[in-house]
Amino acid sequence: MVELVPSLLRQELDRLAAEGQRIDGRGQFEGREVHLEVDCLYNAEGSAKVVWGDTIIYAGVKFEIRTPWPDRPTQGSLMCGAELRPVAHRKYEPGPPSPESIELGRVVDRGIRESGCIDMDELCIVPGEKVWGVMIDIHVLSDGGNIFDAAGLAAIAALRTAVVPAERFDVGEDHTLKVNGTPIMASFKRAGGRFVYDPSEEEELGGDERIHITLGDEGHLHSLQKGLKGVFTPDEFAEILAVAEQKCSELREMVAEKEGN
Amino acid sequence: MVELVPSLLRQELDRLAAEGQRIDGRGQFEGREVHLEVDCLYNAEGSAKVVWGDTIIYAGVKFEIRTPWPDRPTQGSLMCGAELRPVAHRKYEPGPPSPESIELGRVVDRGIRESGCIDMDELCIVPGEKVWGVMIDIHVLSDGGNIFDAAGLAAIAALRTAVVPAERFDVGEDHTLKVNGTPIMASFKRAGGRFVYDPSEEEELGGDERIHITLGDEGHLHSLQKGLKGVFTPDEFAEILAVAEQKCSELREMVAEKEGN
Amino acid sequence: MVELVPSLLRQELDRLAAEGQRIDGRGQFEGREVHLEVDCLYNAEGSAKVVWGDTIIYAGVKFEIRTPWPDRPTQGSLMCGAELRPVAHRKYEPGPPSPESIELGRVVDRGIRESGCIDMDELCIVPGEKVWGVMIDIHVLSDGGNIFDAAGLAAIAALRTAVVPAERFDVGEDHTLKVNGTPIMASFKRAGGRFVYDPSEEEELGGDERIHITLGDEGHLHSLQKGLKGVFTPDEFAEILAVAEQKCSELREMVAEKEGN
Amino acid sequence: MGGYGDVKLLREDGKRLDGRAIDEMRPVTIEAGVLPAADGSAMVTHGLNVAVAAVYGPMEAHPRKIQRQDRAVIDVRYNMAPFSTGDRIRPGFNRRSREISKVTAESLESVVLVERYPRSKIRVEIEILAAEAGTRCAGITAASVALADAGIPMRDMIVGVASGKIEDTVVLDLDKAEDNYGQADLPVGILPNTGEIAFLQMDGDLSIDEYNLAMEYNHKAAKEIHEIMVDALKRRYEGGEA
Amino acid sequence: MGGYGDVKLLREDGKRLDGRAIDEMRPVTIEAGVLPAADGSAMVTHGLNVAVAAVYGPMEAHPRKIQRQDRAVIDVRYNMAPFSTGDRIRPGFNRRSREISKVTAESLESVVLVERYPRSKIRVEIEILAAEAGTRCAGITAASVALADAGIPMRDMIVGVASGKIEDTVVLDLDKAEDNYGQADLPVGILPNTGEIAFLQMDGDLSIDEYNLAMEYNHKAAKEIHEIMVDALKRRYEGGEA
Amino acid sequence: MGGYGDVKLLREDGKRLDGRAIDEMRPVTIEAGVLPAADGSAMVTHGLNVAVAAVYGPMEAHPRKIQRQDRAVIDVRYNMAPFSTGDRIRPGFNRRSREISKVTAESLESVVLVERYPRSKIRVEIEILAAEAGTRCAGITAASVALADAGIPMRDMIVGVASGKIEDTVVLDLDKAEDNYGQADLPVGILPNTGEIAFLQMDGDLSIDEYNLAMEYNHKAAKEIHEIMVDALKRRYEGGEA
Repeated sequence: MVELVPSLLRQELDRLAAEGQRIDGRGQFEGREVHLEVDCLYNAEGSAKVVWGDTIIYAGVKFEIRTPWPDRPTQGSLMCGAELRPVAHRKYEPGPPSPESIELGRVVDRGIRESGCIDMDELCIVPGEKVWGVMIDIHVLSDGGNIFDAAGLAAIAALRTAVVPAERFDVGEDHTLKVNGTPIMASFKRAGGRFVYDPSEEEELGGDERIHITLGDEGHLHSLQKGLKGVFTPDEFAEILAVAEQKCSELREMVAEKEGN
Repeated sequence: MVELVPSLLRQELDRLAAEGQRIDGRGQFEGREVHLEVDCLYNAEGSAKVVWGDTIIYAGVKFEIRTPWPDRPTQGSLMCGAELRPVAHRKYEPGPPSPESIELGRVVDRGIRESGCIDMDELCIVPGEKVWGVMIDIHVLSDGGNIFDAAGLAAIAALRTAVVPAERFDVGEDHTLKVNGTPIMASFKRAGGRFVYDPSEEEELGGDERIHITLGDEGHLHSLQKGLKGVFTPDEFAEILAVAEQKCSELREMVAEKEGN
Repeated sequence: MVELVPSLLRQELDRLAAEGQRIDGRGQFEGREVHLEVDCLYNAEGSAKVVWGDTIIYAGVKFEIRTPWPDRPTQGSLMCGAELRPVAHRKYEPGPPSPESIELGRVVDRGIRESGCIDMDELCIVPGEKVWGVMIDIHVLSDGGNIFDAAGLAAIAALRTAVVPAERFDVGEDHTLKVNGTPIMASFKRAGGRFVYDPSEEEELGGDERIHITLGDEGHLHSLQKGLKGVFTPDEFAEILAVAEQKCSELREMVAEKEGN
Repeated sequence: MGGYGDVKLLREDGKRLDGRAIDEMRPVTIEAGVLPAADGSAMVTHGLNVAVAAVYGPMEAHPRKIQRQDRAVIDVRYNMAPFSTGDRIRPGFNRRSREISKVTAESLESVVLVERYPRSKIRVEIEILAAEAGTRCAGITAASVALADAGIPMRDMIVGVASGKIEDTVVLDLDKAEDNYGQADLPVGILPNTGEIAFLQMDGDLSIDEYNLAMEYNHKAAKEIHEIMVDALKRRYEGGEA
Repeated sequence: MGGYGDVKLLREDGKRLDGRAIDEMRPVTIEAGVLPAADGSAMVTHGLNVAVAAVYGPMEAHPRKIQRQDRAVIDVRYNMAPFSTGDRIRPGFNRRSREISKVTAESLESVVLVERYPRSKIRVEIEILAAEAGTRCAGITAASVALADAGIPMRDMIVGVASGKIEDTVVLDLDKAEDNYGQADLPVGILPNTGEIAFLQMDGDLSIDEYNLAMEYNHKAAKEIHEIMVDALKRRYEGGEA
Repeated sequence: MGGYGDVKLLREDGKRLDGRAIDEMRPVTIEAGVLPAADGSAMVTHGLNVAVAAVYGPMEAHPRKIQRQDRAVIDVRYNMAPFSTGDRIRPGFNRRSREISKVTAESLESVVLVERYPRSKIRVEIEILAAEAGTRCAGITAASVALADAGIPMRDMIVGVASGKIEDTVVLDLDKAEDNYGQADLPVGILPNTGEIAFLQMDGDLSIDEYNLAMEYNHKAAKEIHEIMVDALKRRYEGGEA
């Protein structure tokens, strides 16, 4: 009877939407409070902790030395993965990576990769022989809704504060990783029939499709993803895209501030 | 109660056998219509499509460059695998390779390998350094009975029309793969108490053991396999072996014709 | 209702303990009869069979040539693993390694490794290039209780009689593996409220926590492990530690005798 | 998107390397009812891509924990055959396939009248036999036709189409070279009757204006492909059972 | 079959490298009831091969979907110990072992009176401790004796035997070198009382005449091994419980 | 234990490399109720180690075969985050983590009043975010506090502590260098109220006397950490719900 709750919840979300309300009192495009902390974990070469409402996510960056692909001898590599482990919520079960965790990791990965903020040629140590592999791991500790945006924020913040551990690998001096841009994700969820920004846990349970938009510094699209059951119109998309531009700018500033620390 | 069907089906097969009939009107050693198409898939270096009654199977050949085993420095390798994916029938489930798919791949593999039609020394590029690995993948799209014979036919036809992609790997010019022979499989199933050639889906459901015989150009045995519950006598084997010789010759001619195209 | 048995069994073990008895008539710290056989399997470079009451365990040693880790260019490696396959008892199921089998392998591994009986530098063939990897596999064929002690005994006996197969790998002449010591495990189980040595199958079913103690030639501790539900006091530990010293000495002599053969 | 080389993808005459115009699609053929063992099936060729879809069901959903009291679940497996790509793909677990399977299933649930079949499961198997960029779109198209062929009621079909960007120019329907060396790809699933969107992914770099143009191309192509889908189903009904 | 070297396997006197005649088997010993924890068990040494089989059951078949209403299922696992071969075998999934397990189970189902135990399962565990060519046959023989030792009713036992071809000569019971460098191998499972065949595999190159001769050798050897099997069970019954 | 280098771990003044005395612990901080989604949670920093534990339940135990009629089962997962160590750890199966999870679960079952919740399951998730030697002990401490935070009744808490041996000297609470180059490690789980031991592992080389001294240090440290645990829970109760 788990499914009874979403059904009642759906009715409540419909009722609230009709009155222009949200279940936690926020406006349609109002986000929750976000706290960002960087450089917070021993052993990670870059790390960030994001507390986004009841959602808590860590991201950690590690480096390894790899042999480059023969057809790209000067290019390093970037990999971003996410784990939705059972620690994060009663609903997550142990086992091989779920489709949900794969989607989360890949959507964050594409946003960062496609923004071009990491120049793969900058990761070359010895052409054809040694390049850096950069690995960002997203670790969700508490899922209180909208883990996509929190994960994306943690990942780029960890990456932008990462130090390449060249000394440990005996290939030069440690240096800051060069990151040319701050791609930020904004996620929208259909709840009560209309799209809201930054869905809460209840809105995720009683809502329909999600749209994840990653924007770069110049406002260009770098990644789009629609998830879950539901369809949307071009007009709806145009509306949320405008909201995304504003939200991404605000969060980009937050990252910049933390880097200054 | 799935098992009720086979039980009634068994009775029907017994009744038909007593009258010298088969459930689809064929004679005891009469095969179904077979269509063979080769070189039908972009990206595969050799490919074949077999439509054998209601059974549809593709086989594709790919090449890779490998380091040879230290004790066989001039020898390449051949690998044949089969997937019985859920696309092929309601009865197949997703998951790791089933014993059925492993058996299918290995029986086809042995027939081709043991016929000696691929000279492993011909797959050498640079002794001790680079050899070709040839991989045949069998992809069953529709299981309408007797997938073994259809898979074996698709595999050898794909192999015999394969082109070694030397240019793509920068090791010379593309050239036809040398294949010295056309091993062909003939499968028999006990249905209604006696063996029939080329079992249909119903005969597989209501029958007993199968025997798979792979014969080379000269009529020699290269692979035998008995599968499923049941025993047979040496006399029964002698009878079906004679049938196999004729069936394999006919199919071998079909392959030769397609190569001519 | 499988759990009814342990409940009645527990009462019986309590009653027996109150009278200073054990279910098979042994004294509290009396072990079962142990038979050890070495060099008993073709293809294993070292092998041992232990029959310990109703428990039967084989251990086999294999060698491989590896590239050493860059930071330890002269050091070989040792690995000990255990499989609790379904052959050994009705209760074992097929599938990936169970926590029980992982614990068994790792506890035996630590006892041997930490005793220092294998000098990793002795496993060097060419510094930085080739070292020996020594692999001990424990194969439990019949679990009649106390598989830890039987596995530990089989492992060290197989190791102490192993021959390094240098000729097969073309790196010199075959020679006995140098093993400096004979670490031996002694296991205790709380049954009927007190600890007993060498628990039988029934005591394992109706008892509480286990303590595994591995002692080296000089009586030093090399590995400790507490398993299963239960707590113990420092005084209890002191008592069984004294028993362990005596039991390990006896078994160490048994190994020495077999080596003489 | 790759986008790392200096590969020319547009000719001097403004056409693409294979001679297509900026807003021209590769040739598409569709056949319904191609697999005798399936309840519904379709084969789509789109350029050199070959995608086959099989539908089984509705059938009982098991294990029971996947059952939904009020609707059918749609179980999609998108799979690339080992020989479908330049380098052979190892069979088995694959993160890309899992993601595409998930979002494809969710798209199809958006149009199938799943509430008609409570507690049941509809299996959709998409097999890519040959890949030349755009397989997820060809798979969605094939799945829609196979569902219709199986007689599963839908409120609309979904047409899989993609546009992208090469040499700073928005173009319809990237082929393999354009996908490898281009700047953006925008694959979508469009409901031909309403113009709504059931499937959306994008990666690369697109300004808002470029996005809008790419979507315009996509909507236009969706209409063309939809006609081919309808034709295939008509031929199937006229031809009777396979 | 390997068959790729110029290795001499027959001596000038017509004997084989280990001194056996063309139609001579390696020595075989069998002991029943060797594993206290099992319901039935046996150890077979055949040449240097060591195969142990344990039988558990009949027991309830679970999960329920493997149950058969009208008979017992036989669940066979053929497994090679990591130290049983020249190079160590990694524990776990293995295509060869899966195939042998499947066809061995099907052979045993052909002789066990499975209809006596509807909805139940009989577990047969075959462990190869040392391998010197011919392990699947030694495993089948061990499994037959273990089933008898467990008191499972059978309409006949199965004897595992193999013949093959080396240097164009048909020989009985290939040893390791003969298996590595020979031209064909024909392992079969024979019902000693009827001469019927429950297990059949073959690879390599055999003319029909060679096949017939190899089968003749196999039938002869099956009789010899059958006597050793019966002896082992007699000793076991006389000796009482292990 | 590594113990393979000639690394100096004790200074001339008898102190350790980081300035600690022989019997001095690294700094420990504990916070309860840190994860909003969990029923109970705690974060422990012990030196540079960071361990987080979440508790869910008691909840229905499924699949049913793991249920116990007379008590709750405790399902522990000890997991190291990929970025928690010097070299990245690949997510997934790991023998070390499985073993630690098993013995940690068994320890917690020794103190939780599991008989209060028949047929149920209590999930304990231990995540190591940063590792600097001693993570299993930090995990046990975190799990105890998280269980208390979740309101699960226990007859005592368990404090995770370790002593070891470096340069033939017994010391309390090995740090990373001491763990890498030391001679023995003795991690235990102590019930602070009774001094009983619920968790015990040890590897390396310890004489009986050395063992006794190491355990003396462990008992002393357990008292100190227990106070910090109690403080964390007090702050949590005073602060109300997170």
